[in-house]
Amino acid sequence: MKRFYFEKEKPNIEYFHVPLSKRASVRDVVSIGFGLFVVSYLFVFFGISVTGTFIKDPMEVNIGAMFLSPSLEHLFGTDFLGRDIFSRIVKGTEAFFIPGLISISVSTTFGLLFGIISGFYPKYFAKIIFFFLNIIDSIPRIIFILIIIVLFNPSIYLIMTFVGISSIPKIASYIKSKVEVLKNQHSIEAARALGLSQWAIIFKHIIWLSTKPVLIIRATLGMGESILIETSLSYLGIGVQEPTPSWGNMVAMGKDFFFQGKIWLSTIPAGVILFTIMGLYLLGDGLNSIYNEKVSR
Amino acid sequence: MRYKGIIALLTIIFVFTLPIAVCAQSKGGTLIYGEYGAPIRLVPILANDSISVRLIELIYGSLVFYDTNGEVFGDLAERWEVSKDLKTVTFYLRKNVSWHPVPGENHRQEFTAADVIKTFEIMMHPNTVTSLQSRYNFISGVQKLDTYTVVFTLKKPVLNVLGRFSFKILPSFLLTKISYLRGDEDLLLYKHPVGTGPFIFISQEGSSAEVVLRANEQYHLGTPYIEKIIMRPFADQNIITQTLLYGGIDLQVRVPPRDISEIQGDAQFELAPYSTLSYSFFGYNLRNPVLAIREVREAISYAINRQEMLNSFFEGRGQIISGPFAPGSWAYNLDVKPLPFSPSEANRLLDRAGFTERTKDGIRARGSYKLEFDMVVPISKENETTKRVILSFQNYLKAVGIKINIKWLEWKTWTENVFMKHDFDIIYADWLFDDSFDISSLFHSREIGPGRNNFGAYKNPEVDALLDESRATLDIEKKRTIYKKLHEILATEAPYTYLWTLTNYAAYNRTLRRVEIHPTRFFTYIKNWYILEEEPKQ
Amino acid sequence: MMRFVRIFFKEVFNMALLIVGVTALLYLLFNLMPGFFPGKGQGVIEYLRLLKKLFTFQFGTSIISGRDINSIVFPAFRNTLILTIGSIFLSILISVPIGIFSAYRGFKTYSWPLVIFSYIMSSIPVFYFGYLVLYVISRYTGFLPIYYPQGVERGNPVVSYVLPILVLGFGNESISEIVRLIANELERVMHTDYVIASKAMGESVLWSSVNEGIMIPLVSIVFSKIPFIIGGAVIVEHVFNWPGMGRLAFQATLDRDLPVLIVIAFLAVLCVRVGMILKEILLSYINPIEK
Amino acid sequence: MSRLAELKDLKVYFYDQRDKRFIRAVENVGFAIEEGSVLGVVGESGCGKTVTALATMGLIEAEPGIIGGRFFFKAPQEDVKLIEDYLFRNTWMTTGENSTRLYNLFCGLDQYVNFEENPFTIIKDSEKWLRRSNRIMEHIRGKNISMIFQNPGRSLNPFITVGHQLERTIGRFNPDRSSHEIHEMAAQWLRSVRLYRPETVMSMYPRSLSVGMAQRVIIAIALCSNPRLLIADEPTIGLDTTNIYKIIELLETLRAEMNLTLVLISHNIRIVSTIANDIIVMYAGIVVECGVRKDVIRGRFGAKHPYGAKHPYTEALVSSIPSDSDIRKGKKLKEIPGSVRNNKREMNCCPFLERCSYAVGKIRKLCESHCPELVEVSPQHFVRCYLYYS
Repeated sequence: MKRFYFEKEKPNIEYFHVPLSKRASVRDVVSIGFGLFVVSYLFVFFGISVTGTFIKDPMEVNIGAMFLSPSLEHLFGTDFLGRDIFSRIVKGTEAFFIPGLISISVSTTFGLLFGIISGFYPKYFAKIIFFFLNIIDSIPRIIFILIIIVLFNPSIYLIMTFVGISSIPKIASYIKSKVEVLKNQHSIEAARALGLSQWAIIFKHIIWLSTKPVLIIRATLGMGESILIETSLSYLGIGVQEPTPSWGNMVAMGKDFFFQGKIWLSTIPAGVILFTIMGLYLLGDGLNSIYNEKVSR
Repeated sequence: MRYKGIIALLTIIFVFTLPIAVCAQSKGGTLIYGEYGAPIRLVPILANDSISVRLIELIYGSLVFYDTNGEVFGDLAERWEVSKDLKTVTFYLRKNVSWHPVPGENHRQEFTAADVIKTFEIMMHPNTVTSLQSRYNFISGVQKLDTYTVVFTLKKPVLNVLGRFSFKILPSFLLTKISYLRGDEDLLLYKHPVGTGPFIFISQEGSSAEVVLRANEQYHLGTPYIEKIIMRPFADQNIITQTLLYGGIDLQVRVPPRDISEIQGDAQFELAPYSTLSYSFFGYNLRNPVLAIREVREAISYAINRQEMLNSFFEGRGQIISGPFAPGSWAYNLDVKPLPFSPSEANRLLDRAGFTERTKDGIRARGSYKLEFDMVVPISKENETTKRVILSFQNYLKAVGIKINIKWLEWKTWTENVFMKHDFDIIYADWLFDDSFDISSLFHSREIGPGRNNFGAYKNPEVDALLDESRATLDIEKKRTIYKKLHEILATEAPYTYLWTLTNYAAYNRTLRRVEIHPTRFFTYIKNWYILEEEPKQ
Repeated sequence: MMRFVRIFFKEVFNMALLIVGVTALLYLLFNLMPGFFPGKGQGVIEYLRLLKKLFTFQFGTSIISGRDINSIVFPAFRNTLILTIGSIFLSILISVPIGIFSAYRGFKTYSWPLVIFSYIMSSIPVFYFGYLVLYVISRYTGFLPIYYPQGVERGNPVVSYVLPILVLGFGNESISEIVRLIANELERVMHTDYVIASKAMGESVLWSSVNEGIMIPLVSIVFSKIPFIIGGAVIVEHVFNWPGMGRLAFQATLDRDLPVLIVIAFLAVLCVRVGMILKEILLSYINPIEK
Repeated sequence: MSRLAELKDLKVYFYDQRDKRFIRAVENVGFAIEEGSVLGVVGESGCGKTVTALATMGLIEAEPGIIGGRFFFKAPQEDVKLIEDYLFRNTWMTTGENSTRLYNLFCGLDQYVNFEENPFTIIKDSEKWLRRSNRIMEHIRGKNISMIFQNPGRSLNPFITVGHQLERTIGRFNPDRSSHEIHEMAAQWLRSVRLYRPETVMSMYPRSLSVGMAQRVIIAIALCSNPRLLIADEPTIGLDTTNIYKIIELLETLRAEMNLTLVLISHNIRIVSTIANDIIVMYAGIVVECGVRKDVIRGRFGAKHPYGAKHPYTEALVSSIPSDSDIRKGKKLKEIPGSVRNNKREMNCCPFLERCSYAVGKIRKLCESHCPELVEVSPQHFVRCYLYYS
């Protein structure tokens, strides 16, 4: 005897509003908020340093007041020549802000350009483009920059353009692989079937489809990378030179007094760098997760 | 375990009472010493960087050598005679001296006069790439009397000529088919230096060239106590000091000024000051019309506070100088006082020179000439003190109304700009002297031109005359008065702003005993250093 | 089998072409360099002679120090290789578990701090991290883990080998990149049909999604990081006094020692190309779809 | 025959991120399966039949997923010991003659959802319950219940060969066998699903398999752990007609051989009716009709209702697929006007209202007022429509 059981009483369920422990969105909100906070204080610092208000003169040396610990008068204390570290940090943003943007734009635009061309026409262009890119790629980056510095004795702007150039191969190969995958996707074939011209397809679909994540990640990563590269160059003595302050050469300046216990000299700029790059990473992460939505469960 | 807390006073007493060697000198032990940077080339004629010179001192021998207070000792030469007319010098060489073993052969070659002659010929050959030729151009030639005597004939008589014969001797049997050295020949000597010195070269393996030497048991002046020496190159000066403090190395050749107080505070290490005959200065390019005015240069010297810089950057370990000579040497004129720090005097001088108008950002000007100079400085990884000096210099002069733009150039570009193209206004550098204090190459008018040392194009006939006279005279007193006169003139003329002479400090582990450091060649007395194994650890 | 041989020769030809390109670029740049140095201003003939020497593998002697190059460069190459491979391996060991954990847990309570840790590690300047580690270790253990050459009996060589690898492994930015890439990729793969199907068959999700989710992104990113790691090694080599190729190249450029620099570039190209070939082989092995 | 599994009153809701409200996927679905019998689940696509299958297997990961219902399953003794600590006390129910126990695999759900308040709230994060049920299901999935998915081509791991995947599954369930034996068993299984060149098939990659062969391989993989219950979700989709019947016939023979109970889910009622004992018709997440195959298809002429009780939707379904007799008579195909209603809007009217041809006049007011109940029109035959309210 088979019997089917059914629930007799049934709540009259009209309409549901149910609190839900939001998972993914909390993480995105936090990271984008933190990232935007970081970007905002970068702009504030950049504004202050360009207009030159609010802060003491970062270049002003007074030998009497060397190695002061942080006090009200010198927010972050003074460095090995008695200059105020806080104002130097504010002025230091100028050293990597625009160069950072330059390096990002150079690496992204050319990376995109080469990536798409070699992705779409692998036979003709890919070999030639990637031949030159491999040349740039195989010389260690710091040696490549050192040679440039020796040749032209350049300003930080030119150095950062070459940093951008040296990271083109990475983006180009990434875009190339993406384009190859996207190329034979149904949507692109359908577009081609509709008679859209090749360039229209490239610009509208490919760039938009493959670019959103790359642009976002590239922008935030690139900015962080340019700060770190500048720090390494300053450690080797070939980065931004002394009178003009930059975060990199302040950390490098602190290294000589590191083992004598005065670690805060290089810890404060390194901390600021850490804070900024963390913000940029999280910003990139959050935006990235919003743009290409999560896989619907 | 290293205890930091021991009072500095105790160590100071310890340093000055040179410990009498209580326990017997024990043979053996390894000395590891650290250098900042790597030796370029272990061949005496071609190498002139200080790291290579120190290693060459260990490997090669020379005819004679002079010690700290100018007295001459015989190394490869047993006896020597200087002819009455000071024209010829004969050396009687030691008999039983043998070269180091050449890799592959086990018997050791004999040291003969042929080696001395071959070395001299190569050194003086026109297309040998070396900077030593200018120091030995007073010798006209050399002959071999027999296998163990050598005669040098001089062009003109020279005061205390013996001190000059301290150049190193190369093995002739390895240079048979070579008549001059350019540096790119494929020579066994480059790969495995062979000399007659107290230590034999074993290996220079590795990219950063750790050099390993072992004691030469058949060394003619007595076998050294230390059994093995290892030179470890470093790429970061802070790391050298830390490695010394933690026992990684036993000797640090030159301690950066900022670490001296830390080493002094530690009982396990000793600081040995050795003042190399060198001094630091700001050099001016007199081709620039503004800098050609004497008052401007003098004003600059008044405007900077040298004592404050010395105290705060080098912890006062040095001496302010007033002329182009090292204070320790006999040529230094003590009654010429260094210019005091008085910005008001500097301003007065500048006003007298006519630079009264002020541009809007505070720079003094007179008509079209502005007191704005380019300072050219070489980039290097370890230039913390240079940065501090330059930036405070820039700051001092800004107070007086002189603007300094600092241009940073990579090392080779800097040398080319300064010595070849003369495209600079002010430079910050220092000169290193050997015993002869011959400053003619710095200030003599014939030394102006690309590649010469008188980069500032300083021309003063009176100084030229005095310099030529000083080279010609023979007796020491006459030379001393001439140098004193030179000192006065150059102090007032001020082609340079003379800063100071720094006392270099070497730091070594307490287990190293009877350490005596030669001011310029460092390891001359290496053979009587010894390592005390049973030093009880505090 | 024939296919592999053909691929091999194509790769060797590519590498040769690349080496000519790199050496030509370096040679050109060197001649433009200011400052007087022995190898300056020579014409094309000298360059061809240099190439012949390069391809016949006798590297001749360095202009500056006269010592033959392979006694300088090969020990340095060995040291840099140890450092590079060690640090790549370490950064994989750290970032892959974090990536898997965060994808699997879906950025919930546990995985969030780990991801933050990986971001922090990638945003600290390398040499500052090295100095900090040295300062802390030497202050609290009374022992400085600096590279000790073989001949020296001082100090404990093992630790002084491990620490630079640790610093470079943590320091370079590849950690945050790998974590991010694996997290996204794994997230996508875990919801594909075949993974849910295999989950229904009782197979663990991780086991079935390991091929596409973890191996492909890992292999593709790691082998493209080799040039950056060789570059990053320059800093760690300076801080830990590690006689590596990066430091040698830096010094050679300053001393204008062209032959040494060209041999180093030659080895760097070798590493990069071998890395790429390995990548191709591994990818074709993991991902049969391309075949 | 004893009862194998029973699903009672399953509620599955999904949370829509965009407009921040819940979508009802499945509401109060229940069925019972006898050992060895075949249950057919029929319904248009998007009516929740796949969700029900996934729910029983615990494969739903979306928020909040399963929020109601109990799923009793006769797990073998050795598995029960494994999942003992996760099961709550009074979670089993005894049925039938030899009072075998069926364990509720959705146990502990009431701790997470309380139905009293209206609208009911989820007390704790359902993630924890999901993880616990996952641990329970891990022992059940594959070993006792296994599932075949719709698209055979994409259900096989494209990165490893078919043979490797099969051997991996076999190896997991009988770890003590040597690899050679496993290989042998795999070949034997492939032969049992009528793939007569097992060696070549095993070396091929899923991409190079045809749809029919892929489906057979999936069946082999699903059955190689000889489960007690096989859920086949649209096994015949994408196949051409000859293949469809071959697959159905294969499933039938395998069921007979291995005394397997089968849940066949499909949108084509004709296919289901060929082998199913009982049939359930679902529409918009609700069971509109269930009963024995004969009743549902032809509707027995019961006492009360002259022309046989059948839900309008089932009637439409049956008439829209021509049986061979209709073809002979040349009857015109009838199609159902409109499309499945969107679940998002109110749910208190009969879901089939717009498309129902009988909802005219007086009855329409009833239909619009609220959703009808399941009424037992004849023994073992329930219909959810006001036509048959007495």
